[in-house]
Amino acid sequence: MSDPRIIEASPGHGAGKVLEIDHLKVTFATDGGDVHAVKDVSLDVRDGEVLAIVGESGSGKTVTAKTILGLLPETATSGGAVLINGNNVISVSAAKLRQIRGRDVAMVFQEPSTALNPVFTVGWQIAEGIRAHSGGPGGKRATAKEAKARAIEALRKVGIPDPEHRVNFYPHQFSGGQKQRVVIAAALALNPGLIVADEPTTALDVTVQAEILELLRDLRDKYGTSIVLITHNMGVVADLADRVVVMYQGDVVEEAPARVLFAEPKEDYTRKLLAAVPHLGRNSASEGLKERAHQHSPVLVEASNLTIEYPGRLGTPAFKAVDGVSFTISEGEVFGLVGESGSGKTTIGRAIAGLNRTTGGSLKVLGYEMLNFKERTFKPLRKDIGFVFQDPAASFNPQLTIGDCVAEPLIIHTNPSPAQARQRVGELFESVHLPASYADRYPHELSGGQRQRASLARALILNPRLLIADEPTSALDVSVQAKVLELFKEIQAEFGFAALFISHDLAVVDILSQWVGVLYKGKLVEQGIGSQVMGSPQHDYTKRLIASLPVPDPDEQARRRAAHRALLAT
Amino acid sequence: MATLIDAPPPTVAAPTSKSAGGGLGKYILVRFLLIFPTIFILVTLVFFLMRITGDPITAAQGGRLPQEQIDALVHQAGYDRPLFIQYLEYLGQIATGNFGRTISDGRPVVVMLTKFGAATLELAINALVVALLIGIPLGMFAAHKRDKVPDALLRFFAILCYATPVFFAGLLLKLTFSVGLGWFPVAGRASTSTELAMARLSAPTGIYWLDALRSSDLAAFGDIVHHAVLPAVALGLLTAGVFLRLVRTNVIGTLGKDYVEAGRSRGVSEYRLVTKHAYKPALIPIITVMGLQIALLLGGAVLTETTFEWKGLGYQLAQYLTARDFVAVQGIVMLLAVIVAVTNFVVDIAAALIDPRVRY
Amino acid sequence: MGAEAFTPKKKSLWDRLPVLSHIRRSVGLQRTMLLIGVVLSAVFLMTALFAPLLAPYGFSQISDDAGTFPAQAEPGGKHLWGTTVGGYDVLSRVIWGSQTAVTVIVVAVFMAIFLGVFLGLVSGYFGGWLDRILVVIADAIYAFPTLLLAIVVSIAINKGQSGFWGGILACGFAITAVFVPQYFRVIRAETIRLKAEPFVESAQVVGASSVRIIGRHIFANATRTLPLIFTLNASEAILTLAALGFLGFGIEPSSAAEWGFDLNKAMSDASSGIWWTGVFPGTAIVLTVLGLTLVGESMNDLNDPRLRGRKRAGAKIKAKDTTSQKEVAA
Amino acid sequence: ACTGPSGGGGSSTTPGDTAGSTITYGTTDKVTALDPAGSYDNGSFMVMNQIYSFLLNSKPGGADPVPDLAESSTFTKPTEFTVKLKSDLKWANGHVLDSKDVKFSFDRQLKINDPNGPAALLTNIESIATPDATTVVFTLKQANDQTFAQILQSPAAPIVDDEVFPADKLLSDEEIVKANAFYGQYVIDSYSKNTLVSLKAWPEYKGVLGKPANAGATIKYYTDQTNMKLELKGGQIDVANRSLSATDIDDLKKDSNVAVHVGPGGEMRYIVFNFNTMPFGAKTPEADPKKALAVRQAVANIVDRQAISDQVYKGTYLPMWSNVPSGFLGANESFKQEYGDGSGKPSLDKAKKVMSDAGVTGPVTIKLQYNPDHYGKSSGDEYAMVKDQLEKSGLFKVDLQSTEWVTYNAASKKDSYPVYQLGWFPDFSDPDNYLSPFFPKGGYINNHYSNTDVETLIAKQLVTSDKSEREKTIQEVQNQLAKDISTLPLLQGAQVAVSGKDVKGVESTLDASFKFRLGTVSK
Ligand SMILES: Nc1ncnc2c1ncn2[C@@H]1O[C@H](COP(=O)(O)OP(=O)(O)OP(=O)(O)O)[C@@H](O)[C@H]1O
Ligand SMILES: Nc1ncnc2c1ncn2[C@@H]1O[C@H](COP(=O)(O)OP(=O)(O)OP(=O)(O)O)[C@@H](O)[C@H]1O
Ligand SMILES: [Mg+2]
Ligand SMILES: [Mg+2]
Ligand code: NI
Repeated sequence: MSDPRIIEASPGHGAGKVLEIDHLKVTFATDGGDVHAVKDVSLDVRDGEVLAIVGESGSGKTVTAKTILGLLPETATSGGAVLINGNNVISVSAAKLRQIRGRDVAMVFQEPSTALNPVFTVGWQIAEGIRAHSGGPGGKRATAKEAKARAIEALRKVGIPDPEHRVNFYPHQFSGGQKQRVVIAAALALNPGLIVADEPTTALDVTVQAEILELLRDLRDKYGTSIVLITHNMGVVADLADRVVVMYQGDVVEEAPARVLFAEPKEDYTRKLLAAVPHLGRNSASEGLKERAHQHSPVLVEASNLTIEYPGRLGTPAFKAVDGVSFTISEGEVFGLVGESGSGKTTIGRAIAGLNRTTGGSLKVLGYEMLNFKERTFKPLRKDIGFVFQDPAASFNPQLTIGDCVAEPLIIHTNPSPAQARQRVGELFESVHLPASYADRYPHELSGGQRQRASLARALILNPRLLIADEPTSALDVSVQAKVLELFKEIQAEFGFAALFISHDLAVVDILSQWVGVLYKGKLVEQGIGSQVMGSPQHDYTKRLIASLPVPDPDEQARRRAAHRALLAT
Repeated sequence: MATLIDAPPPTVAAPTSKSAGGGLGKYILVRFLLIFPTIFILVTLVFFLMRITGDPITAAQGGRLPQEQIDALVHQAGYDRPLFIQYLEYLGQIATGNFGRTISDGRPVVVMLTKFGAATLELAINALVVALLIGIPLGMFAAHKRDKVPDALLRFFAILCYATPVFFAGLLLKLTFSVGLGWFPVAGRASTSTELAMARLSAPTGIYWLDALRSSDLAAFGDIVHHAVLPAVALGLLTAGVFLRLVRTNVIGTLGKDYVEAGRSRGVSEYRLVTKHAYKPALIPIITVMGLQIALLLGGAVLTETTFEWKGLGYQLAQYLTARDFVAVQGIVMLLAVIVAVTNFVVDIAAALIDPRVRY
Repeated sequence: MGAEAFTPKKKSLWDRLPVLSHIRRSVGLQRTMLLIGVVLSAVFLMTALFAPLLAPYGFSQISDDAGTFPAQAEPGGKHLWGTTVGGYDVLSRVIWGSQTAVTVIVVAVFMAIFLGVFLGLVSGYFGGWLDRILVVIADAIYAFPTLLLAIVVSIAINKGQSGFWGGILACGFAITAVFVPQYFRVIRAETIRLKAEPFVESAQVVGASSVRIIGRHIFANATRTLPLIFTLNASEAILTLAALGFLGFGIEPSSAAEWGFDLNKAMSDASSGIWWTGVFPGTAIVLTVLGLTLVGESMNDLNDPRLRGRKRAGAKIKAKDTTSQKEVAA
Repeated sequence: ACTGPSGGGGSSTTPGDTAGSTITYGTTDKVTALDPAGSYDNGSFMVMNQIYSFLLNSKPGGADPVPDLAESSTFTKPTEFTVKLKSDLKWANGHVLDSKDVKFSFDRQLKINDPNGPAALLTNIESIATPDATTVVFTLKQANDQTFAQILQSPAAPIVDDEVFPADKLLSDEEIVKANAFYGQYVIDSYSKNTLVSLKAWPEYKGVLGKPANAGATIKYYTDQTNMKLELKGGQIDVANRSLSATDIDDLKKDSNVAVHVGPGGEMRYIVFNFNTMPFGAKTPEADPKKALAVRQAVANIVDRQAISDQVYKGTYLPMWSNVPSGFLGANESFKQEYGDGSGKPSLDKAKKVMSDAGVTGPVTIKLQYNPDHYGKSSGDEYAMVKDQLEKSGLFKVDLQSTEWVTYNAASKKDSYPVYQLGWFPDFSDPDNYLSPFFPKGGYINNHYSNTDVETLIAKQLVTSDKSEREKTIQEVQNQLAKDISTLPLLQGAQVAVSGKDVKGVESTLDASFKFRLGTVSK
């Protein structure tokens, strides 16, 4: 296996360039006029190099990536040049473009589950790419058999066990990480010199992400494949990239070798971006705590041996999403709940808010036993509970103004006069740093960050004692996330509510919560003071989780990777 | 008819890979059991609707007999008893498999159903073939040429197919191709001699072309096909328009999916993307909605059957309705309900089976 | 502080009107189709509205001061589109027929919307046994051949007389019976989808009552597709009405002018070389349905990001992706 | 035209032919049942006339009953009608046909009394005796029934095989065909109900109709008139009868390849006045018999039958001037003399006069009902014209409504309709069939008309054996009815059959018996 020295070694990897983008410009025609998605991008990718493109949402990363394969929709017009092995993708004929695709450059998509056709076997899908090219011996089209053999070969390369057998599987028979491997295998099938990977790990859990990153690194090392890695995760960049291009609103703002960029960013924008990235172990809310804060305050939520099941469909056994979980949340405390996708975080949050039924154990919320939940008896307590949803866009009724939405809890519980309501909404808008005039706007007229602020305002309008926030920032860009997190912290200090803060991002949880619980497959495997859990995890799973999390610092990440390998080896 | 509105998903969602083994079997069972309430509801509905509207005796003899005599006959037949009692009696009969005889023309209901059912089935199959042959390729082509002139023309054609009432289309076809050009016969399922030959067969299926093939009577087969063309086209076009749109919409939908983009990124040709990569996943919703079209087809059959002298269920139903022959009407409704329910059942299962996610 | 008024500054009415906003959003061929549809539908509506002014004669008029109209007169002269076997003026009947069609559409579709939306909201939101029963019933009716159902219902209702309103109501109810399950299904599906939307859940968390949630949050959102369904069903209503008339279960010529009925009467004319009695009402049906369907379909396509013309807004891409993923998962 | 290899069914021959060609007959009527006890309609009776025989039957060309299976028949006592059968008759299946079959056939009709059956026609039979194998004695309830001979050739009277038919329930068509229980010009060769029936001539037939002029016949059933017309034009069928639309017939008249034959018809269309609920009727708030009569008379004066016949029916229905259609014994033109200008044209002046004489002022509103589906598709047009004629007079405002048959029927008998349309198709060819069912109390129309004079006269003519005296009585009834206007006769149908040019003999069967006998047709 290779060692973590690659980052230094990479720039010298080879002189040849597999890709050159020269003053690329892409414009989309839309109802609202032209959108200049990419304004002026020039970059090149050398043999065997991993080039990362970073930037916030909408900065033009995906458009750039699609341009490389000539996959832009017909509404796009592009200028400049994209040269692959001497062919300008922008101007070549459709037939030629088809030859280039797959053979010279291949693509790995963000969401492996949608990038694979659910009704064809993975072998067939890989073979389609092979058979589309006169890739067989002597320039002939490969026969079905040859194509399949090569598909098996490709599957083997990406580490799918038992590829001869699995080649006939359908996508749904693979796990998420395996699916992404299959997608990569399909990209590798014709040994292209360049792979464009657009957010290849964003849809995956951190532990799986670590594996895929490892695989990509291997490919580069073993086969010398160049990779364009598009991501907004600075940790991933630190982990894998040799060189980094930072994009902002369709322009390249900075380009530098990875280490250089992290160590001494030149541009303001880059600096801001880096500063916004949460970094595990820095900025911890529980910094220096020795024992649980607020232990002596009254307990607001008490779960003991809590079990929550989802009824099975058509007589299949019920699915236990939460399995014997016990914890407490005291007044004023921020309880951070982390865990991978599907571990049951949301289920717990919703149960506390009375949106899900509990099926076993006990869950007391503000003294109310949720096991025999009745909407009518629980309703008076609702004014003491606030809820912030993950997707701020979806949590507002598109037909109502933000002001109406925010005022709704107030109207339901206190029946105020319109003037009182307006007054109160105004106050809250001030607390969440929103201009009061925004109350008249409709949800879609606000940005994502603003919407989440409004969502926070709605949750707080009745001065609740308990706030449940389910991944309130995961839909937001890092820079926006940073601001919202800061706001949350500030408001929590001001209002002093207890909070259940749910996130899959350890670093984010650590920033906000003094007490952290780690959920794994419905079980609370570990809980403790944030910094202690993060710093010296006890449970194996927690250890793995923390080791898999790439930190936005190439040097540190290289060290962690080594440690991670060691951990996995044991 | 909901022909142009995309059907919401079936009531019982198809099992996904997440449910444990045996889910498919259970799914099929539950889906199958759902057939019964459907039939029960329709039969009940029709029973009461029919019975509040009059009795077959008044329908037949009203123009002839004084009211007292009619009342006596009605009483004798027991049609003046409380409806609910008659309903229970009817259910009892059905449960024992006794469907009785039609009131207005004295045929055993089962015989009537098999005879006319076969005719309607033949018409529906013919029309379905036409609809599939026209709808699917053109739908794919339209999706491929999306927003270009051929697409617009095809969509226009599809809507026109749908907008033209079957009977109007039938009339135009008949006037053009049989009265005007003389290419096709005016009406009927076969010419007299073939009809006679069919009537003489010992164990006919009632589906003429099948019977002709079975008795290897090629002349008759030719004659039957010749007669089948216009009705099949008239009824088929209606559905073809719906199919065209359905295929187009769904293929466009899947063409926008990442996996098609992924295929494209590997250099797969556009033609193959449309006909394979996008088409097969689109097939699942297409098939589901096509199943619902069987109802449209049967409804259209009523109109086509009259226009083309095709003696099938639809036409008979209209006749029996006028005669208030509720025994016959209920028999037909029940058969239609069974056909529709079974088709939808088969279609749902087929759709579930095409989806590899439910295989184990 | 936040003392500004809450008066919602909605988008101007002009921007929100269903069809108009669609025209503005459409491009190229899609716009052409939509415009053709709008023009045809407008002609249809205008004809219905101004029938008394446009029609040279009454719908059941067979004579004027100059005497009885000739039977089956060829187009031209006093009778631009000729006369029928009963001496009716074809042009007048076609014009008056639009009025009948509009009335039936309005009666049928509104009754269906009212019932279907109500049942759909309740059934979808509360679920449980009521929901299951309603779904099975609706599915049964939905699957049954529309026309046959319409016939049975029209016979059941037509009991009394078939004057203008009698006939219209019979047809209207028959069509309603057919449409209710459709609206029910659409609204129910939409309600179930919306019920899981965070904004509805956020209302639940806040303690809003069911009535408030249904009324304030779900209703307006669930019924957004109604204009679309309306146009599509309107065309279906016309076809069903025509088919009923064609089979002789419709409205008599002395009560109202009805295209399907006239077409039925024209069947034997057509084979006798008398083309005008059938072609005009038939074409009226085709064009009207064509127009309404074009409008409905175009609206459908414009509402559906997958089907929208190539010109789409970039900002919506994210939202689009999440919805399509939801579809996959469903 | 059908160009298929086996097209042109008209000329194809069925197996087992003896001589001559077969003919194809098209109709839109339907068969309810081949069992005489289970059907009472034109479609079924048409087939029965080919395959069954009667004691008495009429020869093509007239309606007078002559012996068919009988050798002779006569009133042996006023209440005793004795029929002597021909001897050595055998059914097509070989069973003996004798007096037992005859008694069986009538007893069975009465016993089964099927809702679809014609048993109501046999109410005058008290009992039947069979002294020997060739003698049948009918004992009647009412003496000297002048219609009884007619009844013996009516739909209630086909003789059936007592060894095949059950005595107390109906036999299905398939079983009848299988049992070959026929005695007629034809036997059924292949039977596909209401689709295609193929008949072949039966050489053993000894009835009054004689040997058919063809070797066999095919009856083709249509659901749509236009298709029948097109196939007739295309030569797929030789004769089309019952029913072609007026437009079709008009068009066919212009076609030189076909011939349109018209014969007398007994079908009638009339307007009923409900004496209780019509304007000024007995149960209305402004009840006044005089005014009510004036309204009826005004209507009678205004209605222009000829215009309706010409415009709507193109001559396929003719004006009807009395309650007994022309062509029947004693039929006169009482309404023509009494109303209008005397020559059949309407008279507005007379209408205005009767109204003002009776003191009726201002337009009277009439609720006029018709049925759109039972009496042919043209009823709508017919009543649109009636309405138009009445309203143009300025004397009436007409509220025209239509209702589907079953409801219409029930409602009309329950006094729901003040003025409404009805039609009648005779059960047998006798003037009494237009009088007894209608005007005596308790009759079929139940419109609260009652006139004892009329009732006496009707009862009298029924039992008057002297023909000329009966004729006079019938004319008296008609004159009285024209004065009272219980019903207003409008139109009388004609029998229309259309055949290919090379087809002979159609004319001779379009007679007042209203029986279409395929045996007269040949080509
Ligand atoms: N098909 C399109 N039509 C119109 N505008 C588009 C289209 N695709 C992308 N855009 C616009 O182009 C700009 C760049 O989009 P792009 O998808 O490249 O962003 P990104 O950097 O990949 O963002 P993210 O991190 O959210 O994936 C955005 O403003 C987007 O709205
Ligand atoms: N309505 C439901 N019916 C059945 N199973 C469900 C339902 N909702 C969630 N689950 C299952 O319960 C488990 C826990 O889900 P939950 O949403 O709580 O996970 P999570 O930790 O919030 O994951 P994520 O990070 O993806 O949001 C998952 O396996 C999920 O598939
Ligand atoms: Mg992107
Ligand atoms: Mg979650
Ligand atoms: Ni439908």
